[in-house]
Amino acid sequence: MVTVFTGQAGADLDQDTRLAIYRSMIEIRTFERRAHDLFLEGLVKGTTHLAMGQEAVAVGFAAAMRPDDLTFCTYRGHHHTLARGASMAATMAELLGRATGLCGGKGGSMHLTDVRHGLMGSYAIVGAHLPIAAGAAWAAQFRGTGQVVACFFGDGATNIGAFHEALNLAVVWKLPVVFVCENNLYMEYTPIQAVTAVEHPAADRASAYGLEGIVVDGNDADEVYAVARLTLGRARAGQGPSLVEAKTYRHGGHSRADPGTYRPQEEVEAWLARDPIPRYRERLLALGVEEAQLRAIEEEAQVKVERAVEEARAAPFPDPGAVETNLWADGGSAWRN
Amino acid sequence: MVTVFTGQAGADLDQDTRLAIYRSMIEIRTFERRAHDLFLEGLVKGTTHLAMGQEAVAVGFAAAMRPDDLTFCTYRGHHHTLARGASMAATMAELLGRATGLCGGKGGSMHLTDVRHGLMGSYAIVGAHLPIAAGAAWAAQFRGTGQVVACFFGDGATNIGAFHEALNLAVVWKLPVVFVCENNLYMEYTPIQAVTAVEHPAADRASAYGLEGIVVDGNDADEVYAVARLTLGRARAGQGPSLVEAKTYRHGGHSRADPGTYRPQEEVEAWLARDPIPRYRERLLALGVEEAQLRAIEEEAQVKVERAVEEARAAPFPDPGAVETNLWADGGSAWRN
Amino acid sequence: MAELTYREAVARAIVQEMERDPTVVFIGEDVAAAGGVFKTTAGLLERFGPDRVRDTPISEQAIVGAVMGAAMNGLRPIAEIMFSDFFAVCWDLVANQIAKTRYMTDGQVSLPLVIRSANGGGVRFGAQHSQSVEGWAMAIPGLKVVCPSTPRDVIGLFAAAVRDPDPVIFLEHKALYPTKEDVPDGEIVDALGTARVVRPGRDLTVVALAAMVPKALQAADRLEAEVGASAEVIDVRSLVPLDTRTILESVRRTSRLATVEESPRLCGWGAEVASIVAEEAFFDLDGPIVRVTTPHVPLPAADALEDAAIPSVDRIVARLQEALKD
Amino acid sequence: MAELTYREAVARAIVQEMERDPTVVFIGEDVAAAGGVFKTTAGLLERFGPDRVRDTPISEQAIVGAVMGAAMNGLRPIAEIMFSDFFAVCWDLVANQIAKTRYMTDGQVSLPLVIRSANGGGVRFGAQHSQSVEGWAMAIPGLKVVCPSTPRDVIGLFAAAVRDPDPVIFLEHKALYPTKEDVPDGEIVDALGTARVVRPGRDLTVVALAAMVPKALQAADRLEAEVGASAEVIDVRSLVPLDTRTILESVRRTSRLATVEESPRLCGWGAEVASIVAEEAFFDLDGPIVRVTTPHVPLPAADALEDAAIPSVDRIVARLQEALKD
Ligand SMILES: Cc1ncc(C[n+]2csc(CCOP(=O)(O)OP(=O)(O)O)c2C)c(N)n1
Ligand SMILES: Cc1ncc(C[n+]2csc(CCOP(=O)(O)OP(=O)(O)O)c2C)c(N)n1
Ligand SMILES: [Mg+2]
Ligand SMILES: [Mg+2]
Repeated sequence: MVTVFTGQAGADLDQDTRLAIYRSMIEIRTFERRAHDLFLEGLVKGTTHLAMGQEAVAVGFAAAMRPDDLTFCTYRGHHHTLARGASMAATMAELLGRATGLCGGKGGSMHLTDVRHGLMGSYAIVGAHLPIAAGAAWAAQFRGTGQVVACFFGDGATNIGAFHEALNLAVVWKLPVVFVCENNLYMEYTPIQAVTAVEHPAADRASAYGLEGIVVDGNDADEVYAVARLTLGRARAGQGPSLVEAKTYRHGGHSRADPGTYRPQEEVEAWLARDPIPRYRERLLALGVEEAQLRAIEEEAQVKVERAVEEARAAPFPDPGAVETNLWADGGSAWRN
Repeated sequence: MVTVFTGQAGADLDQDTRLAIYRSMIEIRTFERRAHDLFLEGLVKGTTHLAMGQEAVAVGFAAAMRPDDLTFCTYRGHHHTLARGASMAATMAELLGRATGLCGGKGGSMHLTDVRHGLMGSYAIVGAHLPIAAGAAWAAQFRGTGQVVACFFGDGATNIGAFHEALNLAVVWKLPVVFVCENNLYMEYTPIQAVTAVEHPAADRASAYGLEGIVVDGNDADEVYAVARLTLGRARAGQGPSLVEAKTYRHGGHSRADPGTYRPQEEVEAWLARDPIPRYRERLLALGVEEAQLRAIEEEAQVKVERAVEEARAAPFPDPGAVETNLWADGGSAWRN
Repeated sequence: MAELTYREAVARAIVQEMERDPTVVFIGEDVAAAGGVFKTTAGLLERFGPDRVRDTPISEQAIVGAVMGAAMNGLRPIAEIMFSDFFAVCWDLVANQIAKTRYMTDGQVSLPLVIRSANGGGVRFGAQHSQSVEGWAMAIPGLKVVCPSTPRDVIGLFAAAVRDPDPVIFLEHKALYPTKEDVPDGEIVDALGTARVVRPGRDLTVVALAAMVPKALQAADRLEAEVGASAEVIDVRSLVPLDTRTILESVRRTSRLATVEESPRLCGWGAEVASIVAEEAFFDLDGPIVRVTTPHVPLPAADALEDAAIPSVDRIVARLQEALKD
Repeated sequence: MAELTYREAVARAIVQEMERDPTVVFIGEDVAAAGGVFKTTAGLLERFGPDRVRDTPISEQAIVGAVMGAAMNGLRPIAEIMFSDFFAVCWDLVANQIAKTRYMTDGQVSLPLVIRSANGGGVRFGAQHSQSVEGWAMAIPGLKVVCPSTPRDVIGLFAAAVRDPDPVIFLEHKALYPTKEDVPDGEIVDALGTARVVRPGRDLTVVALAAMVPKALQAADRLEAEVGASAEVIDVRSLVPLDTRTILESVRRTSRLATVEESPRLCGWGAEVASIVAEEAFFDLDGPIVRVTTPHVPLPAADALEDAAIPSVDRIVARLQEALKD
């Protein structure tokens, strides 16, 4: 049994919050567009996983979180990283493998981390961070910090063992953690439907842990914000974990290498028509926000991203000696005397 | 949603089958009693996990299986091993670490295996054999052998990742496998309730895989036989896997080391009162079987077990050279030339 | 003869074995419809159909468990673990179940299966997608471990792995996928447990594996040019079984040994080779045994850092000269 | 001074650290109400309550993930993995997450945690409950690895592990649990990365770990009695960090090295030690480096077989004589 969540689109949302949400979504989208250009220029090496189309999930949650709340996400984590307030320049620098990157270039696109903003890591092994997020929530509970942990993962992660173990433990220990499945219908190239025993990969599993199955429109930032308020609030009130399935879609391929051709054209178009950003823009206009104000936000985002790109491109490459630093807390990596 | 199974106690059971079931349960019980004495004598080394009280699950299923069907079980596997027809002497010899043991002494009590009787292994890492059983079922499906795989595991195994992965794959591939949880209420010393998010550790998870939640009285061999007939039949007919939760109880501790004192006395007594063997005996008498016939079966079991013990005790210890045999198919263990 | 990439060689090897033996089946994540994330398995689904080539959920324990169970019941399955780092999520099935079952059952259960995976670094994928895990597998009794360095070896050693009655961990090096060589047409079958002398030499034996083989060869050429020392380079190819005969025979001639390993320093395969030589050819040795490895750290993502971590030709040349010390 | 078993030392060590630091918490399977399946944690629940001492489901990934996450958020957690063989079911969390996170985040995330586990064979538990996995952990950059051989070292090294700011894999040898020694009262804190010379000697350096230390000592005495050779025995204690200084200093004096390892042959910790000595002390060596290990097979269950597999004093003595060859 699954509850399709409709929080009558965040009735309690004031306009400043809505504008902040819009600004954040625009900044993320603009950032990722530029990041994509930079791959094509060969400036970003390795791989990267864009979240274009999924911004509303990250921004809706981030808007409802407390500064000291913690976020755990995946290799597809640019949106969460920026939504929680990480420096755009340092994030871009990490993609470009520069010394000024969030992780000094050691992490790369798949491992963006910014502890000062509660970003406890982007994890690149599917499912691994669910039990880790539960552990961070356990520490919050034990220490009485009032923090809540938000843990984001994909639909594909619902079929791996760590998902099962983490959900069960979180419920048994009544931990303040919200598990959020960004169901974008695909794993890498394979549809989640082709390899999953149930229709809703996350929500249909909730009852296996005594949880309510919640499905939310992940392309509506207000809906996401409302479900975030509800579930974060429950967790903070000591009512334990929640499992939320946010239906969304990635506009591009799985990763830089992937044109995404395995997806039916109609499907892609239908979802592009539900792009969370234009949708939100229309809603703001309908709510009486000035076109000019929105355009200003969009131009400011452009400028901010360009500055970040310039700063990142101007940044130095890491010193080769950095290879042997920060394995241990003493700053080094010695394994012998 | 959970269906408590009551197959009106195997209406279709003829008396010969019932007597065979009784004989098998008695033999297993007698065997394990003797095995326990032999530990106390220090003749069985290491550890062992008795199934006293859980015989009906193994025997009820074995009675409904085809000779070429496959069984996968755990370190608590004496009952399944004997129920499928493994040699009692060779089983006892394995416990005693003799050359004539089922595994030449290499496996021990936790790894009883007898491929000729479809016993594909006793697995001592919780949960590991569920995906393996699914794989054996996949081969049966692919080759069209008509075999069905029965995979037995404990309540504690329902909280480990491999359980989740195996169930999902088995359903997605519609594999001919029946997963049977022997819920004896405890893991080693910890009650399953204390660490599980739902009441029925297996049955309440069934819906997460689109399966029906089935609970059966694991202390009633006829009920088990009936559910085995049903689920094995479905699997053989190409209708895919089932998940069965058999409620039962181990009379002793978890393993040889454990007195089982953590269990409330009333609970133990209540379950001893539901001992599957006396219960079945009464049913047979009620169905008109002669007391003398039952006594004969019991005496024959005694004799058979004593012979097996004698044979095992007389058997030679393995040659130390066997340490380096049968790692590879060539019979040896060479890793270099 | 046709020029083939290492990447194309994988598909050709799988086709060769699936054509030959109808009990060979192949499963993994995105391997069927998508042809693999490294495009190593393109065309297999079309050719052999969904019964023999299957996409799986992201469930490595289920994937590896499935091939183990299938191997017990009459198939010769092949599993793909997309990146070798993911062996960690199914290590119990690999190290505790597959590796030990034949032994624990005293030979009752045969497990003719292959698990192939993309191993190694150099492509800026970061610490969780770049590991060299050959040492993890080599340390587990009951696993055979193969690491080809050329397209031709990919085919021949893969065929040998599929035909082997025991479980084989087949590690393709992802940085080698684009490399090419001319490969003869027709069936190619090689033998496990055989190293190859890829460059004869007199003064020093250099033992290398996978992506370190071409680097060791370049280093050997530079060594010859720069200091006039002649290095013999051996491609180990197979860690289990290990061709100690070829290695020992070479060291007895050259009296010196260096290993070139991509994996982090501690307990790498080269340590095992060094310890064998230090016992069995000790009195033939004229100088210290030198190991060139990645420092004992995870692999960083940034190209500037990854290039500084993995043994470079410069670093190999410098270290080989230390092996020439008297 | 009180006589303490290795088993009792574990509980005393945990109590010492939990008394000292209220952020130290402890979780595992059957560790609380039942006091542990090896009875190493008896009394902890009564003493520290259910918030600090917790039973878990059979979910090793959740256990290890939980301590990792807790360590990120202000606690100093201790996890028990009941048998070290079960590291295989949570290896991703240990090897890919815990070990790599500080490095991948360039030092942003600290993971002050300890995972303790019962390691090793000799108690007839068979292939899946008897492994020596110290080499698995040693091969992973980012893990510290400690293997005490005495009750006193259990306490001192455990305290050092809990106080260490980095993740430590603490491997107790299950065959040593019943062993006893007199241990001083009061706080005991030792240092990681320090080996100990447990028997001085002149002719040969013997490096051993955990349950192999007492066997190496017996073998050394017999060697002295039987062939008059004086072996120096070093208890390595800590594999990462590794006290190479103590080992190299000893080998430079004795000119010979043997390792005694319980783990199967390939890529054991002794191979690493041998390769270090074969490079850095090569010109001091007078004879072959000898490794005594379990053959490269899983451990069999039967006592007759297990005793033939694990290095025995007889086998050690015989092999040490090969190390004395000229
Ligand atoms: C354990 C593991 N298996 C496989 C992979 C390779 N992989 C990376 S992303 C991915 C698809 C994940 O799909 P999903 O969870 O839906 O997340 P999405 O990429 O759609 O955001 C896979 C299979 C991995 N990183 N970890
Ligand atoms: C992965 C793993 N974790 C822990 C153990 C140790 N262990 C052995 S049996 C057991 C309890 C299992 O309980 P359950 O599944 O209910 O089976 P039962 O013993 O009751 O038959 C545990 C924790 C193990 N063998 N494997
Ligand atoms: Mg997805
Ligand atoms: Mg149980």
